[in-house]
Amino acid sequence: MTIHRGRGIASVNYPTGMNLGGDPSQALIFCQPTGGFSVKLASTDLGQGLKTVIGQIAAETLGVPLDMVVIDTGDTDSAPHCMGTFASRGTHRIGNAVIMAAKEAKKALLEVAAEELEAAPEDLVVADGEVYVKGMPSRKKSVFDVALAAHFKHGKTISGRGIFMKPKSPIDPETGACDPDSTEAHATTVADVEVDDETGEVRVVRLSSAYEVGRQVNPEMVRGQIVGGSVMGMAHALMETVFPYYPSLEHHTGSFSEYIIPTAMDVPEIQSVVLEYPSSNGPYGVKGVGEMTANSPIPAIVNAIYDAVGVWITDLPVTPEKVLRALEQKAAGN
Amino acid sequence: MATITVTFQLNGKTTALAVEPLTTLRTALREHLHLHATKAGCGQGGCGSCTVLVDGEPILSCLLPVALVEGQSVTTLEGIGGPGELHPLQAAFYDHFAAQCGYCTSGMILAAKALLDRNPTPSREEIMEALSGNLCRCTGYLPIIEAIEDAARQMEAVV
Amino acid sequence: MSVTDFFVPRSLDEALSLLAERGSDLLVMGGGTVMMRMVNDGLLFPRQAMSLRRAGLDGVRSANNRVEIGATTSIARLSQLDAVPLLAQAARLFGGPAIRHMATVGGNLFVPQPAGDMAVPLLALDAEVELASVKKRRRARLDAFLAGQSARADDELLTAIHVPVAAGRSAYLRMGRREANTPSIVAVAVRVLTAKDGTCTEARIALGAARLYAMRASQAEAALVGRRLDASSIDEAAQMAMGECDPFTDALASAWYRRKMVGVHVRRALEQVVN
Amino acid sequence: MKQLGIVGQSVKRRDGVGHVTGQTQYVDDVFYPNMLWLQMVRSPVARGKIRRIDTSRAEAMPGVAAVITAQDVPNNWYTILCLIGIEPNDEPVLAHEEVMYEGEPICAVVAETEDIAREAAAQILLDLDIEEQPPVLDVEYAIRPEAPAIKKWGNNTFMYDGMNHRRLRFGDVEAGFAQADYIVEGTYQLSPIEHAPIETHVCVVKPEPDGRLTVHTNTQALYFTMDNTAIILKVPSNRLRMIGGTVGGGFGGKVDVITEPITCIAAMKTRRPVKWRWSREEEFRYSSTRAAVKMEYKDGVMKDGRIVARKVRSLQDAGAYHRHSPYGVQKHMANLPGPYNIPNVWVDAYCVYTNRQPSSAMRGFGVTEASFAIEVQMDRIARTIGMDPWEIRLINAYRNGQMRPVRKIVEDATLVETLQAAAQLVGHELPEHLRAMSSDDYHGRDER
Repeated sequence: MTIHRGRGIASVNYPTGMNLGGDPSQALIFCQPTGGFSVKLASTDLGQGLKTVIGQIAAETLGVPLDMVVIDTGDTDSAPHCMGTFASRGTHRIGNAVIMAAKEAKKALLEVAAEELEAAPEDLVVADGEVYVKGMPSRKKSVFDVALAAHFKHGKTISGRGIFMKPKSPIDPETGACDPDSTEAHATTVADVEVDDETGEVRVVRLSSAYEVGRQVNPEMVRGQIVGGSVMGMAHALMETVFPYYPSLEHHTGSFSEYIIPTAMDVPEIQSVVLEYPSSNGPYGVKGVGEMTANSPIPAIVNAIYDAVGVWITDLPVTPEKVLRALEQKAAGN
Repeated sequence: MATITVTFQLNGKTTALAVEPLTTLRTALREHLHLHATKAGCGQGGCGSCTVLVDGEPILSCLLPVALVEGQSVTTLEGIGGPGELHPLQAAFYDHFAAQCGYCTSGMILAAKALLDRNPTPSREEIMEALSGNLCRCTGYLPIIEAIEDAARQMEAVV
Repeated sequence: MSVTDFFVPRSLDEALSLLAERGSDLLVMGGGTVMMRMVNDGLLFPRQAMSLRRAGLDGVRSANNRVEIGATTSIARLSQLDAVPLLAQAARLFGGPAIRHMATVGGNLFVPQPAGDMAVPLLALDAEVELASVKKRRRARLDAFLAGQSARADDELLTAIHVPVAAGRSAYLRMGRREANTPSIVAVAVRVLTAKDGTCTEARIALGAARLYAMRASQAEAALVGRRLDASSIDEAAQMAMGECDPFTDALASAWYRRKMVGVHVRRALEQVVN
Repeated sequence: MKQLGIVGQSVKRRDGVGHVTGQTQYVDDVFYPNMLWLQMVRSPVARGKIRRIDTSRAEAMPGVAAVITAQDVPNNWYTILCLIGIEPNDEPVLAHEEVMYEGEPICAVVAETEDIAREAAAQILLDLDIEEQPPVLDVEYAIRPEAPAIKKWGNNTFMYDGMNHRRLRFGDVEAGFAQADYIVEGTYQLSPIEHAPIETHVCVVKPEPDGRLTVHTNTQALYFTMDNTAIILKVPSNRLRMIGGTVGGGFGGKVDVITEPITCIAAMKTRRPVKWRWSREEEFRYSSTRAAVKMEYKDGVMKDGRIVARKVRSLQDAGAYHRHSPYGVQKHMANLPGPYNIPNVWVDAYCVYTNRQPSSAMRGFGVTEASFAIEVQMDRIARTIGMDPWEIRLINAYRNGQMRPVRKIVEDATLVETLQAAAQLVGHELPEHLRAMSSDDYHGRDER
C-alpha cells in the first residue's frame, strides 16, 4: 500500500443576488417612544446569521448601540416584501434596504433633535445613542430624550422605509448578453489530500482558502461560512449523491446511513485569510459570502487527486471506487 | 386508545405521564411535556439531533420507547442551563459561534456533556469521536470542537 | 389502529410466555435501534411489541474458559470487555456513542449486512448462540445461525452468546465511506494461532458486508494453516477470500468494489497480526 | 477601506442564547390544541398513468379526519417561478392523471395522530392502481427526437424564447480554435445531491376565526411562498399570514412551496390546525435536489497559456418539473465561461426533463457546477501545455475593465489577489512576474 500526497488549487467567482436582478427586498424601521428601533423584515435566518449582521448594519447607520435595535423577521402581517434568503443576496439586498430605511429614520430623528437642540439638522451627529452638535459635544440629547420628545411633544414619527432592487436585466436570446450580477466575490482554495492506491480512499488533510468578499460585517461569522462551506464542499466532492448509480434510480438513498455526509471525525484542517475590496453597490461595501464557500473545495480536491495519483475523476462524487477503477485503468495502460 | 403510565426523573424532577404504549421518548418530551430543545431530525437514528442523557449516558430519544425510561433519570438541554444561567458548554457554544441554524445544537451539547462528565480533559480526537453520532450541516464542526475544548478548560479551572 | 400493547418483561420466563401466547404478531426488540426506526418510517405497523431490555438478559460472565454474553448486553459494555479484545475493538468501531449505548449484541445478530457488524468478530471467535423457548433451550453455532440453517424459531428468543476465550492473535478492520458511524463497505476479523516455528496451526477469517450475512472465509483460512504467515501465504488467503465471498451492491459500494476491499482488508488484517 | 463602528466587529449571534438553550422556536415546535397531522401518499413508480385512487378504506379508518385529492386543489397546476415569468404551469400540486417521478404527491391524509396518518397513507398506497410506464432517465436520451416526450409541450427541454437551450455567443469560437496551439477537452458530471439540513420541511397551518390562515413555515422566502400559495388556493394573498424567519438550515432546499398549499387546504377542509412534517426519507427521496449536470468543455489554448476559445455544452437534469431549474440554467449559462478573459466563447445550456425527483435550487446552483468543471479544466490545460496551475489561472484571470462574454465590463475582480493570498497562505512562492500581477493591470487594450 502506498499513500500518495497531492495538492490542488481552484479559483472561483461568485455573483451576488439573483441572476439578472429583479429581486427586491424591503425594510421598515420605526422608533419606539424610548428610543429603541424596530426593524421589520420578512426575511429569513437559516443559520447564516442574518439577524445579527442586519442588526449591525442598522445600528451603524442609525448611530445607536446595537442593543437599541430589534430585528423582527418573519411575519408577513407586519413586514414588507422580501424576495427571500438565497442566492447570497441577504446581506447585500436587505442590508441596502435597511441602510435606506435607517437613513430616513435618522433624518426624522435629527429633525426633532434639531428643534430640541436649536440647531440645524445638518449640524447634528448621532453616535453611541446620543445626538450632539458637531464640534460641540456638550450640546447633546440622548436618542431616548429625542424619541420621547418626538412622540409626546412634537407628535412626529421617527421611521423609515427602505428598498433595494437591481432592475431586471433583459437577456438577448441570440447572444446571451445580459447583466447577471450585482457584484462578484472571489476565492482560491488549496487542497492537500492523501490517496490510498489500494482502496482509492481520499483523505483531505487540509483546505486553505483566500476569500475576497467585500467588507466583512462580522468576521467570525464569515469564518463560520468558510469553515462550514469547506466541509460541505469536501462532502460534495467525495461523498454525496442521492442516486449512487446515476442516471439509474437504483439504490436511491433514503437515510443518513446511505447518504453520507461528514461527521466531526472527517473534518480536515481548515485555514483561511479574508481580503476586503469593498463593492461599489453593497451595504458598506459588502459583496457576500454565503454559497460560494462550498464551491472552490470541490475542484481543488479533484485537482489534488490528480496531483497525487495521476487520474482525473470528473464524475462527482469521487468515491473510492471511482478512484480505484481509474487507477486500474491507468495501470492497464488505458 | 390504549395508554400506559410512565414515571421517571426529568431534569431532576419526578415526572409522570400517560401516553400510547410505543410512544418514543422524543415524542413524549416534545409533544407531551413540551420540552422542545430535543429535535426530530430524522427518526432513524442517523442525525443525533434527538440526543438526550439517560442515567448520564447519551441515547437517541427517537428510537427509545418512553416506557423503557421508567424509574430512570432523563436530562435534556433544558435541564443543564437556561438564559442567564448557561452551563459552561452552552456558554462556550455561544462564544465560539458553534451554533448556526441551531438544529443540531441540543444534541451536540448533550453528547459533549456525556463526554466531559466521564473524561474532563479529552483530547481533540476524543471530542471528535464523542460527536461522531451527531451531524451538523452548517458549521463544519470546527467551531463546535473548539467550543468543547474551551468549555473543558473552563470547567477544569473551576474544579 | 396503533400499538395496543408494549410489553417490558422482567424475566426471560415472562418474555417467553408472552411470545408463546402471542406468537409472531409480537414484535420483539432488543435495543430497538432497528425496529423503532422501521416503525418511525412507517415500514412496520405493529399492534403489539416487546422489549427485552429489562428481561435480565444483559451482562457478561466468565467461567471455564468461556465468556457468556447476555443477548441484551449493550455494544458500549462490550467495548469495555478486556477479556475479549477482538470483540471490544469491534464494539468501539460500531456506530456512534449513543447507538452503542442502545444497541444490543444479540439484537445486532439479527441486523442484515452491511450493518450487522458484531457477527464478524464473533465468527472469528467461534461463538455459539443460545436460544430458548418455553419448551427447550438449545445452542447453535453462530455461522449456522446466521446462514439460516439453525435460525430462530417463532417461539424462540436469543438469550446469550457463548465465546470461548480464544488463543492466538487477532485483528479487526472495518472500512466505511466515512471515518465513523456508517455501515461497512467491508469488515474483517482475523484470528490466527501459530506454532513455535511460525507455522499457522489455526486460522479464522470472518467477513462482514461480503455476503447477505456475515460469513467465515474458510478457503482463505485453509490457505494459511500449515504455512508460515508470510507475504505469499497472506496474499493467497486474500485471493481466496475474494473468491469465496459473494458481495452485494448497495448505495455505499458495488459488489465489484466490496470484493476488492475484502482482498485488501484480509491482507491488511493478517499483516497487522503478523507485525 | 474606511474603519466603521459596529460593522466589522465579531459581535455574538443574536439568536445564540436561544440556540444553545434550546429555546429558539422552530416551526416543528409549534403545537396547537386539537391539531391534526398530515401524511402524503406518493407515487410508487417513476412514470405511470393513474388508473384509480381509492381512498375509501383509509377514510373509514378510526382517527382519519380527511383525505385530500387533486379535486380539492383550486388551482392544481402551478409553477413557482410564474412570479418571474417562467411558464407554462407544468406541475400538479396533487397528481391525478399521471405521475412523473417516484414519490410524486397523489393525495394527502389528515388524521388525529402522525401514526394514524401514516398507516392510512400506507393503506391508500396499497389500494392505488397505477399503470407503470418506462421512465426517461438519461438526459442525452431525453433530448433525442425518438425519446417519448414527457412534457405536455411535446419535447423534454425548457423552451427559452422558442429555443431548446440558452446560449452565449461572444467573438468567433471557431477562429479561436483555428488559431490555438492546443485543443483541450473535458467532460464533467455531477450527480444529484440533497441539501440535508437537520430540520426537515415542516408546516403548521391554523385556521383563524376571521377566515384567515396562519401559516407557520420554514420557507426561505415568505412572500414568495405566500403569493404562490394564494395562487394555488385561489384566494387573495391577504387571506394568508406567513410566520417564519427562523429555519433549521436551508441551503436552497426550502424555496419550493412544497408544504404550504396542501397544509392550508387540509386546514380549510377540516377547520382544524394541521401539521405536516416531512420524514428524513421524504427529504432525501422526494424533496428537490441539486441537479445532475453534464458539461462538455473544449478550449483552444496558446503555448503561452492564453485561452483563446472556449466552447461549452451543458445538460442539466431538471427532473420531472421546472421548480427553479429554468432559472438556474440561465445563471449557469452566464457563469460557464468562468472568471477568465477569453475572447471567443460559445455556450449552449439545456434544461432537460426526466422522470426523476425534480432538481431545484441548492447553494450556488448554476455556479457550483460550472466552477467545478472550469477549475478542473484549468488544471487539465496546465498539465497539457506543461504550465504551473497557479500561472495558468493568473495569466487568464479576468481583469477590471475587460469585457465578459455576457458583455458586462468587469468592475470588481479580485481573482488575482485571492490566488496570490492563497499562495502566501500555504507557503507557495510565486515567481516575481506573477506576484506583480493585479486585477487592475489591464489598461484598456489587450496587450497579450
